[in-house]
Amino acid sequence: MAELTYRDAVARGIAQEMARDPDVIFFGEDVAKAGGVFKATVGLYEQFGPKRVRDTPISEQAILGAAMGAAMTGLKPIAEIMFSDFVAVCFDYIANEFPKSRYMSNGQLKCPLVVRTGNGAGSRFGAQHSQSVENWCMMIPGLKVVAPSTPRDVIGLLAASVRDPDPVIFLEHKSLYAMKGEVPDGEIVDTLGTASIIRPGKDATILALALMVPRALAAAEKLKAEHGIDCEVIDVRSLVPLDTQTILGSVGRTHRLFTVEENPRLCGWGAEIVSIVADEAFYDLDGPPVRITTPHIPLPAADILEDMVLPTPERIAETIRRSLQS
Amino acid sequence: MAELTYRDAVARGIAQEMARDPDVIFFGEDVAKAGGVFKATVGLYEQFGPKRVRDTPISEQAILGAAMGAAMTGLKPIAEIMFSDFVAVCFDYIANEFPKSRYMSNGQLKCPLVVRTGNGAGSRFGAQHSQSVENWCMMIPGLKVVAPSTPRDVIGLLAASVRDPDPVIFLEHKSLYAMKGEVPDGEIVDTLGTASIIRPGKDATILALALMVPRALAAAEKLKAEHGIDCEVIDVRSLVPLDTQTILGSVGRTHRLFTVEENPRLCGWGAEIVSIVADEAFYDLDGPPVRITTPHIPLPAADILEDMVLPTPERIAETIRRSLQS
Amino acid sequence: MPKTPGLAQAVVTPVVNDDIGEQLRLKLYHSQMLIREAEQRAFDLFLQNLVKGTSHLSLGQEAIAAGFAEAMRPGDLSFCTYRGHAHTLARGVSVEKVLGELMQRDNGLMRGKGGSMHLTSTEHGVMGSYAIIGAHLPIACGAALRAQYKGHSDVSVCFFGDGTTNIGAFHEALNFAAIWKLPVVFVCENNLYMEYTPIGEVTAVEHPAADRASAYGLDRIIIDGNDADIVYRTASAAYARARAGHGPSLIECMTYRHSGHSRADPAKYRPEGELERWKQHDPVVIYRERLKQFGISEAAIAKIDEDVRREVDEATEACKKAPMPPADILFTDVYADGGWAWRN
Amino acid sequence: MPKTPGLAQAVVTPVVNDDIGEQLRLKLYHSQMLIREAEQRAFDLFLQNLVKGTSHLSLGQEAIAAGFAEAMRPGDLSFCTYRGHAHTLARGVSVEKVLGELMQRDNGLMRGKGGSMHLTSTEHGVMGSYAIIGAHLPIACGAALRAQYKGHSDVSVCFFGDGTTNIGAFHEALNFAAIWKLPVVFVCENNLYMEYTPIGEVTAVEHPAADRASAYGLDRIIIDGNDADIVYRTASAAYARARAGHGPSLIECMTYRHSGHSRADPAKYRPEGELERWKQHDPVVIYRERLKQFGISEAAIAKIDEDVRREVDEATEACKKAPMPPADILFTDVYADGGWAWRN
Ligand SMILES: Cc1ncc(C[n+]2csc(CCOP(=O)(O)OP(=O)(O)O)c2C)c(N)n1
Ligand SMILES: Cc1ncc(C[n+]2csc(CCOP(=O)(O)OP(=O)(O)O)c2C)c(N)n1
Ligand SMILES: [Mg+2]
Ligand SMILES: [Mg+2]
Repeated sequence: MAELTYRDAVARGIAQEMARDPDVIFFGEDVAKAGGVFKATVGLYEQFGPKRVRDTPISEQAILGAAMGAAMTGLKPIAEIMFSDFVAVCFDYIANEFPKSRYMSNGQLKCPLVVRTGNGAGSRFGAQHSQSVENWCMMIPGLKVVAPSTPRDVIGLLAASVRDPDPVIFLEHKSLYAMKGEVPDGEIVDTLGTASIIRPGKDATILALALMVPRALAAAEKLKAEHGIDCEVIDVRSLVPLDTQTILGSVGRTHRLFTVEENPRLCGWGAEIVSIVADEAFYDLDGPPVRITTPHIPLPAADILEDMVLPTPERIAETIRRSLQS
Repeated sequence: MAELTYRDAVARGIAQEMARDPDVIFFGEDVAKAGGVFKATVGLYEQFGPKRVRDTPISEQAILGAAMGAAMTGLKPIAEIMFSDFVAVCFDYIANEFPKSRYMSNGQLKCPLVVRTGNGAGSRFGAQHSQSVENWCMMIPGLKVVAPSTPRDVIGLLAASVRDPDPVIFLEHKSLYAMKGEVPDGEIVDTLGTASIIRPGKDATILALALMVPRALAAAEKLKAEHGIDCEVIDVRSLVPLDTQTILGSVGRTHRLFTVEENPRLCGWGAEIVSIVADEAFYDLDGPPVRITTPHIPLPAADILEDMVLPTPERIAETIRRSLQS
Repeated sequence: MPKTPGLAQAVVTPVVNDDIGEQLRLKLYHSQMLIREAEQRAFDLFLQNLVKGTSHLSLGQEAIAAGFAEAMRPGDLSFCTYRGHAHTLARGVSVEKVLGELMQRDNGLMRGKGGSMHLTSTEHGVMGSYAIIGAHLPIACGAALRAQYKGHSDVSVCFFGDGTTNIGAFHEALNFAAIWKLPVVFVCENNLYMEYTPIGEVTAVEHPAADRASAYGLDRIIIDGNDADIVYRTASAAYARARAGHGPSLIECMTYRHSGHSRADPAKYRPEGELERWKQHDPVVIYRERLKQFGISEAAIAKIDEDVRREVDEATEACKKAPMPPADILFTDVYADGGWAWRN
Repeated sequence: MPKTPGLAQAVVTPVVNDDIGEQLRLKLYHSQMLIREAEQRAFDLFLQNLVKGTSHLSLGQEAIAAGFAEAMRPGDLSFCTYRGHAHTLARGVSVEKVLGELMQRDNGLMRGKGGSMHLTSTEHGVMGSYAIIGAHLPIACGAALRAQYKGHSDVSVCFFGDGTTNIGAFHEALNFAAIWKLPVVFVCENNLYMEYTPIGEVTAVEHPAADRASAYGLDRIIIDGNDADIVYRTASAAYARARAGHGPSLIECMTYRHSGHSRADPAKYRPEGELERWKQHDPVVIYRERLKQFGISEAAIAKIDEDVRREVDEATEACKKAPMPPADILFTDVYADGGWAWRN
């Protein structure tokens, strides 16, 4: 057991897989010699050398395209897209190439790769460097989409993603890089498609992802302490595959659903899960399923403004309290 | 009153606006001399000349970027992205530039442009030329998203889009280009953000968009004729702005909601509307809101396979019947 | 970037003494004839409404497919576009499987799941046909990166058109391949048009590929894409350069498509007489002459023509008889587990 | 593409006789000093934690901003990157508004909604600063298309770095501007690094912009970006070419940033002595010498320095006193109606 930051967990996770499998290579912008702009890949270049850890030009399409070609022909590439907002400049690979090649070729082509990217707000970087793009990926058939909230999950889910035979979009939250957590020694390998109940409760189910997980947890404690409301908090962890069993099971017990999303409001994973629950567990619900999200606006840069738009423990708790007590 | 195809309505709509406003220019790949690959812009080059109607290189980023720069500085560009699937190669403009420049500049920059694109399946073109990408756009704050289902709406909504001061993504359905409809003579200008109730009914509300509208209507007639089930059918027409009043009002009367989406299942406009209704009209619902969609897979090319995955009147009707009678 | 001396030159002047040899030349002819007949048949089958969806023929561009494919070794990889029937056939995929896919039958190369724009046969080294312009250039770089990393000797060959040189992915891929000296060969089939628009109207330079080679430290290479011998020699030199670790090549092949851009296109935009002029420079005709010039008998040629026609006829019949794809394949091969489950 | 004779030459040899003139030269110096002092202040304010988010300084690159801006007419348009403070100041935006935005105060240029990477002041012709590499090159083309279409005489000037030349949008924009002869000037500030990686390690040619000019039929132009006179002359010639309808120019300005890539970067990756060598070629020092060389008094220079420092000090104080942005601006200006309503 050691205490590790989420940032260092990324490097450890990559190193674990590169040490295990010589077909794993890693490349991206400023990731090798400099160890990445978020310093999440420090030491990998030194440990694995210039053939396996490479700095690329500012060519996101070439980065993802090359990862795909390498994956198709036998390697297990990990490609970094520095900020997830930049997924927009190479979205063709995300939307049209990675997820469709196997199907279109009737199973002849494979695409076992991982795209790691820095996702989310909180750094006061403004509208083009702060987005949560998990839904850009979740809506595309053929991808897998993962977003860890703890250092331990970073390692376990990254390992699972690298070993997965399908294309995985791995979303690291920029505002969690400095977060510390206990991590067991030795190899860690988790399972994609498994949500975890991180706080059992009986009055309502709260679903959250990445940075919203600690906030949902804080909201749950607040609700318990101040109003005796006992919420079950679930870290969704993996949007695709989606662990609907754990979610439906929880709603079956609590009879109320709340989702906490950092992404802008429209067409998010919250909407998808609410729709699944409203359809399949309609009669389990004792009241409306409610989405708590960042409003549907571009993100402002100013700290004071940015802090006002992301869901906070206070807003989460207050929304749930009002909904349960109305 | 004249009968016009959806295809010819596109050219008439563009011509109406170009004749009216000299600041409207139109460009895209093979749109000018050749009149477009779908022949939807035939005659515009001859009518308005090479300065206003231009053929571009295969440079989607340059097409959308140039449209934005022209819009920022006083023109009203209409840009064509041939197939909506190609939005993925220029998604940065859709996701990061058009919708954010006004906000980031605190209102200094404007972006009055229209991106026209051929959307949807039915042509047996396979997974990279058949997608319905309305949700790629709907999920981005700052855009407007429109998808007409009739020749008349093509003209009226296109005119409204060109005159709108914000960036509008205008989705033309490839499988509707040949569809004929009555169109009044003279100028036609519609209003964005207005859904229309195209078949009143009391037993259930069916929401549909573009190609799914005639199918939803056929399903409603089938349900009436065969089961005496009287469905209200609403053509959503505009995803952003979204006419939630008309939708909530209808559900308030029928107490049941069904959405019919051509797009793959996850995180679609159906999920968004179902979530809005489940939250705001929960106690109006007499049963689960149900989404009828194309399954969450890439689209197959073969006619026989493609026909099996898109929602059909039969599947829509059967799903609704089973849900209402269970 | 270091240049391979001789590559540019090698192709400037067609060699007179026969460095190619009769056997290979017969293969080059057979390949071109097979493509010619199969594509012609695909066209006829549209007219009978038996080919569904869209389809992009290489009639008139056969020499490029034949020359580059014949110069390959087994294990070399082809990356094609929607205009990929020719390259797929040239790697040895059967006419039946290709026509079957165009006709969207169960005997098609991908059982109708991909369609004419996405022909793929990994066992023949055809690593996919891509329908988003430019997308496969970076993908070919990745396959070449794997070869370099693993010390494999295969070359990745990426085919695309003149219009493709104006999209961003082209630029990113060429630079990427050059800086890492990847064993990839970029083949631009300059047929003078991007769909319906003359390439010159939308491109800042006369030779959309070759005039950009220097931007990536590469040689400027332009060849007659309708002469299979020249194509073969150029391909061989470029593959050798790639295998030797000298990095990528960018080759612009001048050619012309005899048919429209796709089945929908009557090609009315062509200037008077242009098609006729190019038909005077038909690769198949040129090559038939070449065979004679090198003393190959009319009979031997006729035999090949006959074999090819029989193969195409038999394939056509087999496709017409083939069943439609079954519903159960709709939900297979989205994910590696064989299925499509996105939830539990 | 036709070339403007002389443009390439114009810049090869610095002119000796004074074609620039004292008044203009004083302006060029003032502009550089103002940028130097304001950027230095921005850096000091990070250390005091008063500048939020990220920030990208142009210390060492002042001559490019000053030279290109001074050569502009009112109405000419600047398109900048996240490294845009210098270009924004050079167009006449006040130090207070720039520092206010960096400090995310209500007195900032965009009241804190945009942040340091998106400085925009349309009244000064600063049509935005863009933080997605390459995105603004096509946008600048569009502004130039409008000028051409409307018969306006303004030029669109697009600034970007060496690393930006390897992204697809660069390629698409250059070709687009060239084929339509758009009045746009592309300015590559080659400071030798893309973030932390030496540009040479990731680029196939030595001069990432200039060595690609021919791919778009443009002149190969490389200048000393640290000599404001050379920059000014080059800019003037390029603008004249654009206004005359001869189309775009691509200008590579050699320079060096004295600070790290962004506030987060200590720039450890620099080889021993590189920074020192470049500091020997500091644009501000060079220009101060130039003023003396042309007989401008120490006193006049000192006066400018003093004015600049006062302006920066006063701006700093004003920003420290300025309130934070109010909550109500959060939901304004998403749409043209001033609000954010996506539903009724
Ligand atoms: C990104 C993208 N933009 C546009 C298209 C539509 N399109 C298909 S083929 C084609 C022309 C391609 O021209 P060229 O590269 O010369 O190849 P050719 O068809 O002549 O072989 C276009 C514009 C596409 N498939 N992908
Ligand atoms: C599409 C995209 N990829 C990557 C980045 C991250 N990034 C910001 S600045 C930068 C380096 C740019 O280098 P250069 O063009 O030389 O400009 P400089 O910073 O040196 O002025 C990178 C990679 C980005 N902002 N956008
Ligand atoms: Mg072509
Ligand atoms: Mg740089």
